[in-house]
Amino acid sequence: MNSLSLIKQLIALVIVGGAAFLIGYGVNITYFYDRTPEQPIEFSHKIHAGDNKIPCKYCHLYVERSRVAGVPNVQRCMGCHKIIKTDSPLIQKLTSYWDKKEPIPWVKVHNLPDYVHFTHKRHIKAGLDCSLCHGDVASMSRITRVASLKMGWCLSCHEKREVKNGKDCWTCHK
Amino acid sequence: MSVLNSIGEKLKSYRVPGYYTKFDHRWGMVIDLDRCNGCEACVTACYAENNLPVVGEKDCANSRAFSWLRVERYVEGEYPDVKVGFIPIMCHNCAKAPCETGCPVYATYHNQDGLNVQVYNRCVGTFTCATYCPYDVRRFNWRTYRPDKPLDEQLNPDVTVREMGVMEKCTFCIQRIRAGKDNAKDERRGVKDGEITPACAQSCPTGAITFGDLNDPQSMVSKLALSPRRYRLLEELNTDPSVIYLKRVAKDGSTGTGE
Amino acid sequence: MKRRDFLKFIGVGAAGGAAGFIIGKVSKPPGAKLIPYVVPDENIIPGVANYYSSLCTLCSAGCGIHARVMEGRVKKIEGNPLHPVNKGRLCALGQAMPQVTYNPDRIKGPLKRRGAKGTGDYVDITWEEAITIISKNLSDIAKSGSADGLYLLTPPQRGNLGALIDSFLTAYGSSNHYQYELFGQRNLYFANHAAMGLANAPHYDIENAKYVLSFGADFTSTWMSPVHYSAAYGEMRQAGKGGRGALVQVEPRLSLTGANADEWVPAKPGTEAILALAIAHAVVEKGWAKGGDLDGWRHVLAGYKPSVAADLTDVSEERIYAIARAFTHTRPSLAIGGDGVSSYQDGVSGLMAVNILNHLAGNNGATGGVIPNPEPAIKRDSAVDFKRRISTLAADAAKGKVKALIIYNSNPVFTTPVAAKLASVIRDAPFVVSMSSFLDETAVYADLILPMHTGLEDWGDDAPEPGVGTRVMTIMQPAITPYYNSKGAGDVFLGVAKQMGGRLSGLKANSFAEYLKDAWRTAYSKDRQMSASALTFDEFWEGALKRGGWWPKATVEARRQVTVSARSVSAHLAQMPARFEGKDTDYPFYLMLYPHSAHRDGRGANLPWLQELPDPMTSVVWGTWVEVNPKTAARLGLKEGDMAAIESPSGKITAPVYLYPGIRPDTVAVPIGQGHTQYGRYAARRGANPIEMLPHSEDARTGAIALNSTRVKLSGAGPSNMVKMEGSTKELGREIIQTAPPDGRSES
Amino acid sequence: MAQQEPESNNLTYKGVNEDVMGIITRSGLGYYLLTGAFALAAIGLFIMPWAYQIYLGQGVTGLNAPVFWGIYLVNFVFWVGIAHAGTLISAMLFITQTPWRRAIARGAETMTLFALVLVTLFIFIHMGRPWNFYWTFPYPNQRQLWTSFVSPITFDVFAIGTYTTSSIVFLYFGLIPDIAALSHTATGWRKALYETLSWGWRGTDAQWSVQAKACMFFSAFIMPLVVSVHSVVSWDFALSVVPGFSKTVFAPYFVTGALLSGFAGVLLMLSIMREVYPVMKKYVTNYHYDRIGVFVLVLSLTWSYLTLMEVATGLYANTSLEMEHLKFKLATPPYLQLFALMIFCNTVMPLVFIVRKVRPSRFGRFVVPVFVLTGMWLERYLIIPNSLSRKFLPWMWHDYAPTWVEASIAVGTLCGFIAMFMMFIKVFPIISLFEVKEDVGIPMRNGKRH
Repeated sequence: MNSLSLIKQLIALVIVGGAAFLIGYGVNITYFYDRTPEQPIEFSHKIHAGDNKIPCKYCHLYVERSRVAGVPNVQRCMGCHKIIKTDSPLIQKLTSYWDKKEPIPWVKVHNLPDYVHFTHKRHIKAGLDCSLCHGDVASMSRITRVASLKMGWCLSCHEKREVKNGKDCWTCHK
Repeated sequence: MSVLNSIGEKLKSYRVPGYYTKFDHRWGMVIDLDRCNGCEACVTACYAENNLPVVGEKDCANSRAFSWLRVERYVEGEYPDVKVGFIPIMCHNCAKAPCETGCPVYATYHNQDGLNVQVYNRCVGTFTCATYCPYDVRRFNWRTYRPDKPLDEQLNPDVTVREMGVMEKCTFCIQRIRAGKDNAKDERRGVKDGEITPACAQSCPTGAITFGDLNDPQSMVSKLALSPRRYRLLEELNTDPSVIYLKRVAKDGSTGTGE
Repeated sequence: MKRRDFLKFIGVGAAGGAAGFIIGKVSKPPGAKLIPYVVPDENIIPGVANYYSSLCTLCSAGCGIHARVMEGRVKKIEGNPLHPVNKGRLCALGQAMPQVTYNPDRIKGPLKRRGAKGTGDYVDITWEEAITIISKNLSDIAKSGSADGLYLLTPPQRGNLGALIDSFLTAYGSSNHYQYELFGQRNLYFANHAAMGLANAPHYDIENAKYVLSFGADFTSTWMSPVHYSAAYGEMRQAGKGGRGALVQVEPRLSLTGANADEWVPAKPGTEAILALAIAHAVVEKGWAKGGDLDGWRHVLAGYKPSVAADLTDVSEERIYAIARAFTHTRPSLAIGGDGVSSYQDGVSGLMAVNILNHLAGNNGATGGVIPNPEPAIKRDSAVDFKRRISTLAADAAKGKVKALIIYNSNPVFTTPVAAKLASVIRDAPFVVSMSSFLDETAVYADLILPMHTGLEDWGDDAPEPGVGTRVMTIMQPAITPYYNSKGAGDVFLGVAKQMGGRLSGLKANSFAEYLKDAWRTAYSKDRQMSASALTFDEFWEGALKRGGWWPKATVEARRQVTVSARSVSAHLAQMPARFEGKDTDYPFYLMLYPHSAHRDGRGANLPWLQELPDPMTSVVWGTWVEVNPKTAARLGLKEGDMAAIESPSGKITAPVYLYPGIRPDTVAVPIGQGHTQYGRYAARRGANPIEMLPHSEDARTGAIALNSTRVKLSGAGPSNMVKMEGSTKELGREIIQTAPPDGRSES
Repeated sequence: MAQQEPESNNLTYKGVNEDVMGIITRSGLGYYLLTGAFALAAIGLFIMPWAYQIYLGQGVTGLNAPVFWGIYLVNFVFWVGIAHAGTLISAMLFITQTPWRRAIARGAETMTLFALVLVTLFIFIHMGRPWNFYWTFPYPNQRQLWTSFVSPITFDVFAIGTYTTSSIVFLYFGLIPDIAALSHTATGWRKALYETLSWGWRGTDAQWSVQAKACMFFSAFIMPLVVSVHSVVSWDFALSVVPGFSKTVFAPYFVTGALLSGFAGVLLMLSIMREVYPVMKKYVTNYHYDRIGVFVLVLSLTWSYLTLMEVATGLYANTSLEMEHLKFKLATPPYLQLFALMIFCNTVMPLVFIVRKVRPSRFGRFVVPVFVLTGMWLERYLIIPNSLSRKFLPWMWHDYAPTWVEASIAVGTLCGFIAMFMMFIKVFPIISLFEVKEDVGIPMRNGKRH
């Protein structure tokens, strides 16, 4: 077969390139989403939960009482960091938030769509360990998402643990 | 072949929602038409509780108002012998629901509480359920309805804001049922009668609406459901609705509408 | 294809894919944020709702509410189950409270007028500036020696805010606190005071009554305390306690309550009082009356023989006797005089006639009858001030007496007839301050607009009227921090007092919350019933905040017997049948105005939920309509949905026709509530305001505006776009609403 | 009764090849301009309004609370009906060895194919969230969820899916020998295309035998589908409890109606093609019109009987539900007039086919099928939105009127149908070469009849 003419070849190349671009984009946002987003302060769970063995519930206050676990309020951070490591630049960043009485805009790593009903309370009361879903947070210097948080992931666990009505749609949907 | 076998095994665990043989509860409602005065407080309560959007004059004119619960009024006779009757109608959560057979994707099915639930995010919008519903209680998100800011501040976080193209309906304030069961579970007990109230029953000024578990013979609804005045709407269709009406009492047996 | 070409394609594809991948990575929208509290609130658990007991401020019934609050935002309003007024229930208007707070048209901060009055051209100022402007103006007026030129217009005040306002005015040197509300029941207060000596509204014990004879009282929808009376109605209908109570409704247009009545008596408009007196006549004549002085009553009722009344009222003689018999022989029975009889130029007469009925049947003070209320725990200076009324305000303004006018939470320009000229009073007043959350028809004429907290953001208290036969005090507490830069009315008055000092330095409280607590402390220390409920005031206060107020646990109180004497009543029976503006030849129809069930006097029209709430009797949404009997409409050639011009001697509006079988053929009815020219995006330029076409006719004794004293004519005015929700109202034998005989036998 | 043979006068293999190739290649600029115009109309009237609807939601339609199914569903049922004649003519008449089907079968099958494209499209157009259409297929998924096999909509997915697949396969199997024949004479891209699509067909006995077996198998397979597919479509309605929908007569009623509209569609299609390509007059003759006319007549009479049944059973039931529904359909303007028009179109108009002379006349070829198609569209309109306007609770009775979006999409899809058909003609033979050649007979006999 003859070699394609230049113009036809160009058009074909543009089409192939464009399609590949779209596929690449789609693959990225579907499968390679940012599991480890950058946070306003480089908070290290490794230092807090790992090295210093602070229990999760010390900072994530509401996990046994509410559907949300709750990020620690700035006052709680300052409770220790008024004294500890005040010379570190990161702590000074924290202190500047505290001085301005501004909340720290943490980026959500574990986010669920609006139509999902999830409650931490129920899972903690069922005796599940935080690491089951959140991974070995104690070894993460920057928090990263290990679970897919997709429906199949939820279902497989509910199935394995034989949760009562655990596979009923309205158990988790709202 | 082992791959096929494993797929086969996997498929065995696939769900066909709604085919429960035993139900934990059967939530039901008794509406006393002799008490109901048609004031529509329940309608606004429903709007507030369930994030129902306001569609505006134009869509209202095309019968697209979102009221999951509406109060129908029937008028018989001419002046001066006018008889008026009111009847609040919401989803009847039928045990044999015609809508459930319509849905191809199990967006609506019967759950273990005897509720005819709607999984909003599963809905693809074939309209079949709404067409099949004899009570005309299903409402559709014709557009993306969002309240003007900052009216969205009062949206109930327990109820999702439905997307465009999705069918929705009353589920007896299922978020309250869930919260009630959750509280009971925290206290390691069963749900007590009267503990869970949907927004309409809670607001009803005349106390016409009673809510409870029809499976529990001791519950208020079960007792009221034994009233000689009981009847169910369009019962001849054999939908087995969970909403039971108590007949309006006519003073001399002749006033009031209907037969 | 050549190998080289193939490689080229592979290369381009790979490059494109990689570029897409990388751009997907880079261009990703920022993820959701987690915003922690800086300092945690001990009471708040994110994701868990808190409930605050408070007070519904949307009408004068004074229901107790629970505000459901999550993360600092009100999510829902529910009735307070402990509250004796509404017992956990709530009406549509109350449910819509969050929409007041989060209304997109709320005024976000204090405003000062820049353009001409009425144009709505304002500039933002700070609260300090606003308070300074008021203080300066008031000081100037006081210095010029005309302190009495400060006029204050508010709705009737029953709580400590009223006390604060009154002490402010007294200290300042003015006595002009006008308390106006369109449905303020001034005639009812007057009639009950004149007949029975009651300062407060009595409690109508519908719950225990077995025969309720209501003269135009739409008590399950809008009248007085609709939620309380609806609850009572629900109980009355239950056969449990000695049989199911009956309800007979006398009114020319079937109201929501009338629609639920067992009997509808469509008396001719303006003759309801005659009917009541004829029934009384029949009672006396047949010897069914209770109590003495029968001769006196015979004398008073002499002119109202049922045979004569039958012609005037359009109600047959037999029916009058039948009602009289049922009313006196069914025990307990109760007659209620509502807006239907009190909205004439001589509304007091009708209410007097109803009082006579209750007296003759022995219902006053009896269970299931009219129960006098005890004195409220908050002592007010004056109950209802019959001297200060819209007409005197207009007259004072005409004389130039009004130097400054402060209008709080009231929209008189909308709720008074054009003929009352309130718009020009407010426009011409030298200094007008509007304390309102919305830019309404009145606020648009103000020099200064002070955005008020809504009921969910403010402190306050209330003694509900009518009470429930017991003393009830409700506390309003802020459920959320203010959403906008608004203030509470009490804080404004205290702020002005602080800045002006001098004669106002007596008002020392730092905030209204403090003032309120002090007032309660005083009441607690003086009131033995109050202090009996707790050991210390702090305990009492904590408990009251939690419960939503204070009311005695035991609901049984000593009931005073009240009597109505023939002599005291006869002076107030005049002018029957009622006079109407307009000759019946030119204006063939009686006009009936009634409050829209959700918008009431127009205050709810800016709430989208209520705009979209179908009217219970017509299912019309987003607009006004005029109810016309189908026969009348056919005679006039009007079809449903046709626009009709409604013209009275004093004005003209247009509204679409709704064919309403529940109205007399010689009457048309229009709901009040729509027709706003201002008041936000949902209310403005929607429907028509029928109050516009009323003459300014007041009851001479009370100053209540007569809503039903006009005749109108009707003519077609082209097509309209009336929106109603109903398809058909005919049941077609489908047994949708089934009925049973009263004894509970199931019917086949 | 002696069958009248089709007049295949003086046809030769070569002549047939040339005629058919001529239809494919020889067309003026006007034809392409017209095709382009229809394609543009499809984009402007269908694609763009649809995009508008997907963006803004179903709110742009006239649908409302009780009337959730409007003219999208009407069009859906209408095009399923159109799709039926193709199958009937191809499969049923193939099995019964009816000779006059040969010249028209390809055209009918093509019509089926494109009608099914529209059917599928209308399912998606009427959906609230068409981007989730694949949720209606049972496939392994992380949600571990089947589709509901009791839902008539799922029946539809299977019925339409099966019908579309087998129609494509059936059409393609018939095309293979023709494509191979064409590949000998074609040049340029056509040659490449035909060579690829003919799958190396050389016309060996073995190949012919397999092809014939396959066609026979698919005929037998598709034949029950004619009945089942439209029965399933009717169950979308009949399996509900809605008065006006819940009728036992619906399955045969819909199948009959579908065949009636399908035959009318074929009739109109053939007539137009003959006008455009006079060469086709050699193949589609008065005899064909005669046969189709008889079919239309018989189907019309059956349909009329079933319509009478539908109305009469409602009247006989005499419940408030049935009576109000019938009152709305038969006695309320404008539906009263539309119903009368429907009866005129579907019952009165086809009666002219009783007269044999009318069948091949211009009137019979053009006017009657247009009326029948209109009438059949009206029938679906009077069943679907009209029944929903008068359901159980009178309070919720609301009427329905389509908006410009719905009307535009209805017209736009029709334009798309025509454009697709016109393009198809330019690529594939619209008359089955080998089957017509079977009529012609083998060349040695020199075209003489035997």
